Amino acid sequence: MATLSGAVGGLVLRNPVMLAAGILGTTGSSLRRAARAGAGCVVTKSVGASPREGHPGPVVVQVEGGLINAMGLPNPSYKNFQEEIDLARQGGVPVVASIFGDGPEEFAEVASGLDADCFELNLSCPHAERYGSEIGCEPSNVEDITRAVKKSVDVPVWVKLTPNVADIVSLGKAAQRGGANAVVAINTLKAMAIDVETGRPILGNRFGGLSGPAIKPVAIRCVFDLSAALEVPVIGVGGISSWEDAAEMILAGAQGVQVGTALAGGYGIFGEITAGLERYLVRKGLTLMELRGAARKTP
Amino acid sequence: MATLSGAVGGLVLRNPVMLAAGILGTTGSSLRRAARAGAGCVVTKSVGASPREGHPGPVVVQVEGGLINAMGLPNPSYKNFQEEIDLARQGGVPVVASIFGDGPEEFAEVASGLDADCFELNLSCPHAERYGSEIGCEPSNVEDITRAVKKSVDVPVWVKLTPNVADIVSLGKAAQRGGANAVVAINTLKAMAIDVETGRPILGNRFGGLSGPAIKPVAIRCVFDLSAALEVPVIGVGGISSWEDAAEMILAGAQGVQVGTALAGGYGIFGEITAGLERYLVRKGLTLMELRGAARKTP
Amino acid sequence: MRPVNAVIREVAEENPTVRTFRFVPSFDPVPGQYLMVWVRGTDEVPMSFSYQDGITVQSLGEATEALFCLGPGKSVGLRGPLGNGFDLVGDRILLVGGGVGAAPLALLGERAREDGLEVTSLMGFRCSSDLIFRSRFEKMGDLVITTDDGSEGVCGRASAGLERLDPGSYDQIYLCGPEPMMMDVILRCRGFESRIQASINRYIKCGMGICGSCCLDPEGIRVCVEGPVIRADRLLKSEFGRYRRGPGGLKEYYRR
Amino acid sequence: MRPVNAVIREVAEENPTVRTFRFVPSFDPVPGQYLMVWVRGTDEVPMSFSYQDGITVQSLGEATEALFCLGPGKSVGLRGPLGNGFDLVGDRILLVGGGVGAAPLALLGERAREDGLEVTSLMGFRCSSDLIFRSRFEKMGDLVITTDDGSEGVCGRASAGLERLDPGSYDQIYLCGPEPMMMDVILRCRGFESRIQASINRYIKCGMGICGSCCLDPEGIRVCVEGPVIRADRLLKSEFGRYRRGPGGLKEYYRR
Ligand SMILES: Cc1cc2nc3c(=O)[nH]c(=O)nc-3n(C[C@H](O)[C@H](O)[C@H](O)COP(=O)(O)OP(=O)(O)OC[C@H]3O[C@@H](n4cnc5c(N)ncnc54)[C@H](O)[C@@H]3O)c2cc1C
Ligand SMILES: Cc1cc2nc3c(=O)[nH]c(=O)nc-3n(C[C@H](O)[C@H](O)[C@H](O)COP(=O)(O)OP(=O)(O)OC[C@H]3O[C@@H](n4cnc5c(N)ncnc54)[C@H](O)[C@@H]3O)c2cc1C
Ligand SMILES: Cc1cc2nc3c(=O)[nH]c(=O)nc-3n(C[C@H](O)[C@H](O)[C@H](O)COP(=O)(O)O)c2cc1C
Ligand SMILES: Cc1cc2nc3c(=O)[nH]c(=O)nc-3n(C[C@H](O)[C@H](O)[C@H](O)COP(=O)(O)O)c2cc1C
Ligand code: FES
Ligand code: FES
Repeated sequence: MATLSGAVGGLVLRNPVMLAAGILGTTGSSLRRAARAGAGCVVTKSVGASPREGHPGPVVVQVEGGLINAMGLPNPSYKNFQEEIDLARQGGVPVVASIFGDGPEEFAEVASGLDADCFELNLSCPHAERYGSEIGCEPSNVEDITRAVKKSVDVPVWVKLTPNVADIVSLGKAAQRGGANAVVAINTLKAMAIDVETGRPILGNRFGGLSGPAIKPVAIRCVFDLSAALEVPVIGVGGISSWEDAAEMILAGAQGVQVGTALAGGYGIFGEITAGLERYLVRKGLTLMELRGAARKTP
Repeated sequence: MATLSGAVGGLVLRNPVMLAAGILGTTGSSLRRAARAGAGCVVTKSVGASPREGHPGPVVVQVEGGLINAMGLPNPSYKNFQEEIDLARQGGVPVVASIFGDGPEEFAEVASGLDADCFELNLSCPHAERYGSEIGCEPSNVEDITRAVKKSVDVPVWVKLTPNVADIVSLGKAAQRGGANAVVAINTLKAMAIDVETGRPILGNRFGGLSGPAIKPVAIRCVFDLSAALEVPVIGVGGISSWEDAAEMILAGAQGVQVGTALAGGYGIFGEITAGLERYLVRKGLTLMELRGAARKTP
Repeated sequence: MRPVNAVIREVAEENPTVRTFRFVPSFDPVPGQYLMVWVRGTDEVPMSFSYQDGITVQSLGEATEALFCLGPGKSVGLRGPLGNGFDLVGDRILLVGGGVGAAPLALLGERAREDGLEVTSLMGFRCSSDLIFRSRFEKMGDLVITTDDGSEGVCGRASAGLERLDPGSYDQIYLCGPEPMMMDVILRCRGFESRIQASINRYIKCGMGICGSCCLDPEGIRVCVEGPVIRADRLLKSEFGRYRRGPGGLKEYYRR
Repeated sequence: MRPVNAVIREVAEENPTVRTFRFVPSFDPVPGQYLMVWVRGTDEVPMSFSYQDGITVQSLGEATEALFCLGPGKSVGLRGPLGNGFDLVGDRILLVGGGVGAAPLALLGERAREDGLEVTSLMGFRCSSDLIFRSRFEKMGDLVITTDDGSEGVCGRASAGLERLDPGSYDQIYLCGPEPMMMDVILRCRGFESRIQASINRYIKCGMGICGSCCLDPEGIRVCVEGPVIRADRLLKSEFGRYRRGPGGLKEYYRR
């Protein structure tokens, strides 16, 4: 029996398949359910310094190969979120708090206000003013914010990067300099859909972020490049909806993977992916470690 | 009967639906065939200063919602290409020569060496060293190259932009400063696919560019942003495979659209899109001009 | 699937704050399923089918008010049918509705009659002028009406009307209405919760089971895809009746 | 579709430079269809089916040499079946092949026999040691062999063997081999070009009709999807026999 357990970005996980940020992550109970369904760890919805209701609807629109969302970071603020994390922890796997803010101070405030097993810094949401990729596309911001959060907590800190840049590797290096324990790539691609009957942008926020199978090839590329250039581990996310996708991401260099949009098919996805990965490793006679980044080693 | 004819980026076209660069554009005969099948104009394969055979295969790989290609700019060089343009012109629509080079001089050399109805500067191919997006992600390069080509030819010059940047609008503005008659957006997204059985990147060049329906929401977003910010027209390309897609792109602000990957379904696509657009305009009682950019005007 | 453009064919005023909108195209919903109704320029909100091609809406806030400004010929964007509808069980069923909650039950009752079931309805409203779908329910079988002010039928809440019936004698009971009313009915039917199906209301944003906005504590039931119809025995083990969450995830407790 | 991983089950040496590779899984090709064979680390090249599960390859350059280094148990990536295969027409058919061009014809002839057609084969090789698939063709019916050096059968090109037959008497003629040889045969059969189907060779890169590398002047026929089998009357109106294009699109003229 191949084992999927191991260290990922400073955590020890029973398997490297995680629930991605913002997916069924608003309540402790849905996070715990993901844990019980087999996730190696769970990442919460991104929480900030004050409550937000999010953008008006439609907040999602299905497109070929995926969907565009503009939730707008709805969250009850960190001040009302600890009980959700505590409940989520009953799932028996580490709970990663995804957090956002408008700069180093706010990020540090949110992180200090929460007790979680790890923090994931959302420097990449493409549809919330003053937050996410608006600040996260600048390496210096990424470095400063990472450093500020590292100083204020003593658990691992992951940095989630935006692919909406010419050079994601420079963002990864900035996170590394700031002391990140891992980088997470990718968040959604800036995107938009227009209703042909009325000429109206469909999302309430007009713009949103593209996720799902459509973006997997972009994510694979980012993970490949990042893992070649960084010393810290890379966690791959973007369009993973099968064990083959997870294997592809790990071959590209990911130490762990996150699943988002594919949860639309139900919580069973965690079991499917981990079972598939196990069978695959057994069939190939490989360890997870040997698989990781193998695509870089082929002649 | 709604008319689709009008000016697009300095050309007068019978309809705004064009064959995209690099798609069935190596020979005059396939270009002429696209023209005869109903394209409003045709863009050639990108040609450079010296012959290139392109990357080793696989040069394409199908992925969900599209495909990744790494052709590697195979072309016979401009010195052997005039006869193809001449043959293509028999199709009765303008022939746009897509060209590439490593800087202003080479671009100007190639442009001066060809007699075409318009030039499209490939500053955006994501998988050829020293060419395309490697230079095209810098606004100053875009401006200088545009200016150099404008000086050396007296037909319209379009600049094709890469979406693999944080801010495509700054590239569009650079093209505009350089004197571009239109910008074309988008070229493919940097992407990659790995073979799960062997751990090997599938493309001969490892990396490639993602095209097809998967990138349409990204293209729509780019065209929306560009057309809001620029005075020169924007030509939209990326994932268009139906009249609805073309209408969506025009609603986003495109003056014309180009069709690439959808040609895999055959040359009939031009007739389908133009017929669909005509029916749509009649049904809505709108002119093409009224449709253009309408998405920006909704409250 | 993108929102489908649906043209409003007809608007009927059911009572001063409730209107029915009939669309082209029509759908093929299981009663209890819902649509995400995109009132363009405003918001997208969930609405149960009250007809194959229609919804019945209470004007409450921004989106519903904007919808009320749309007349025949105007259009909305629709995603659906979404979610799990009611499951028709047995031969004799009871429908218990409150206010605009009558909407999905009217469609369910008509479907049940087509299938040959015996249908009894208990519908509660605030006052006689709030009544909706009276003739639809009357056509199905027995109808008991309650009003808070006694202006029609039994005086009191729908639960008061329950005393006139023998709820235990029905093969299945179907509920839709304000949460405290539904909770009240369920509590009065202890012992056969597993024969009660309720269409419940949670903040539905994505309608596809990923955003997490609609989840019920403590199991994490995704109301938008596993619901909105949920059996009362599961509801009794949940937050239902105690609190729900607002758009940002904050708990909002019901007053007892 | 991504390339499918195919394991080499068996390699047979047909002659010193030609080998047949049989794969798991098997496919369901129309004879004349081809595969894009990804020899990992080298290139992806088109190869016609010579069996349902096999290809027969002449070692020519980088990709084919790399393929020859792979034995049973090794794997390649396969895309296919691609393109338009041969169309079986009539009752009596003639197969005319040259060298490794015999490969798709062997599969075609066997299929024709299964369908009850009468099959005659004319196969040209450089010398007797180059012969491939002799017994496959013999089993189908009459076989005329030609060799350039006369070491076996008729001395001369395949077209020379044509004089031994009455090409006009066949319902359909199927061609595959070097382009000058195919052109020669077609020219000798003027008058019934429309009864000749030829599998032709162009630079195939994408195999899906978009890159433009395989297009035939002057119509712009996309050989990769509209071919590789094309009727001789269309070929006669094309560049076929005069030039083809190299990987960068440069014309390469045939010597006359
Ligand atoms: C499955 C389901 C079916 C429904 N069917 C009907 C129906 O048939 N007829 C009907 O009149 N109403 C129905 N509702 C309730 C309806 O969705 C809300 O009344 C409507 O969203 C109010 O929007 P607003 O902008 O007008 O009001 P707002 O001012 O935005 O909000 C008023 C109240 O409506 C509720 N609400 C707002 N947005 C949502 C949302 N996205 N999801 C859930 N609740 C929300 C909240 O409780 C809020 O406090 C249904 C709700 C659900 C979950
Ligand atoms: C539809 C089709 C079916 C074919 N079937 C067979 C077959 O059954 N058996 C067989 O041995 N050969 C077949 N070929 C030819 C085969 O594809 C080439 O021999 C092979 O690609 C040579 O590759 P290489 O790297 O070994 O040689 P290289 O050194 O790369 O090239 C040698 C020559 O092969 C040709 N060639 C190279 N690459 C390609 C390509 N991508 N497409 C077309 N021609 C190419 C060119 O003429 C080139 O000059 C077929 C070709 C086509 C188009
Ligand atoms: C509905 C939705 C909400 C999301 N919310 C967040 C969020 O709050 N924080 C964050 O960092 N990423 C968020 N994301 C991005 C995902 O975590 C993930 O990076 C992205 O969707 C790509 O993965 P996928 O293709 O598996 O969905 C969200 C994505 C979706 C679809
Ligand atoms: C096989 C292939 C070859 C291409 N070659 C070129 C090229 O030579 N020059 C160029 O500017 N763009 C090239 N492109 C990009 C297309 O012109 C277009 O920008 C892109 O594919 C997005 O459009 P689509 O989704 O309709 O294909 C190529 C795309 C493909 C798929
Ligand atoms: S509304 Fe998004 S998960 Fe239910
Ligand atoms: S090989 Fe690309 S079009 Fe035929």
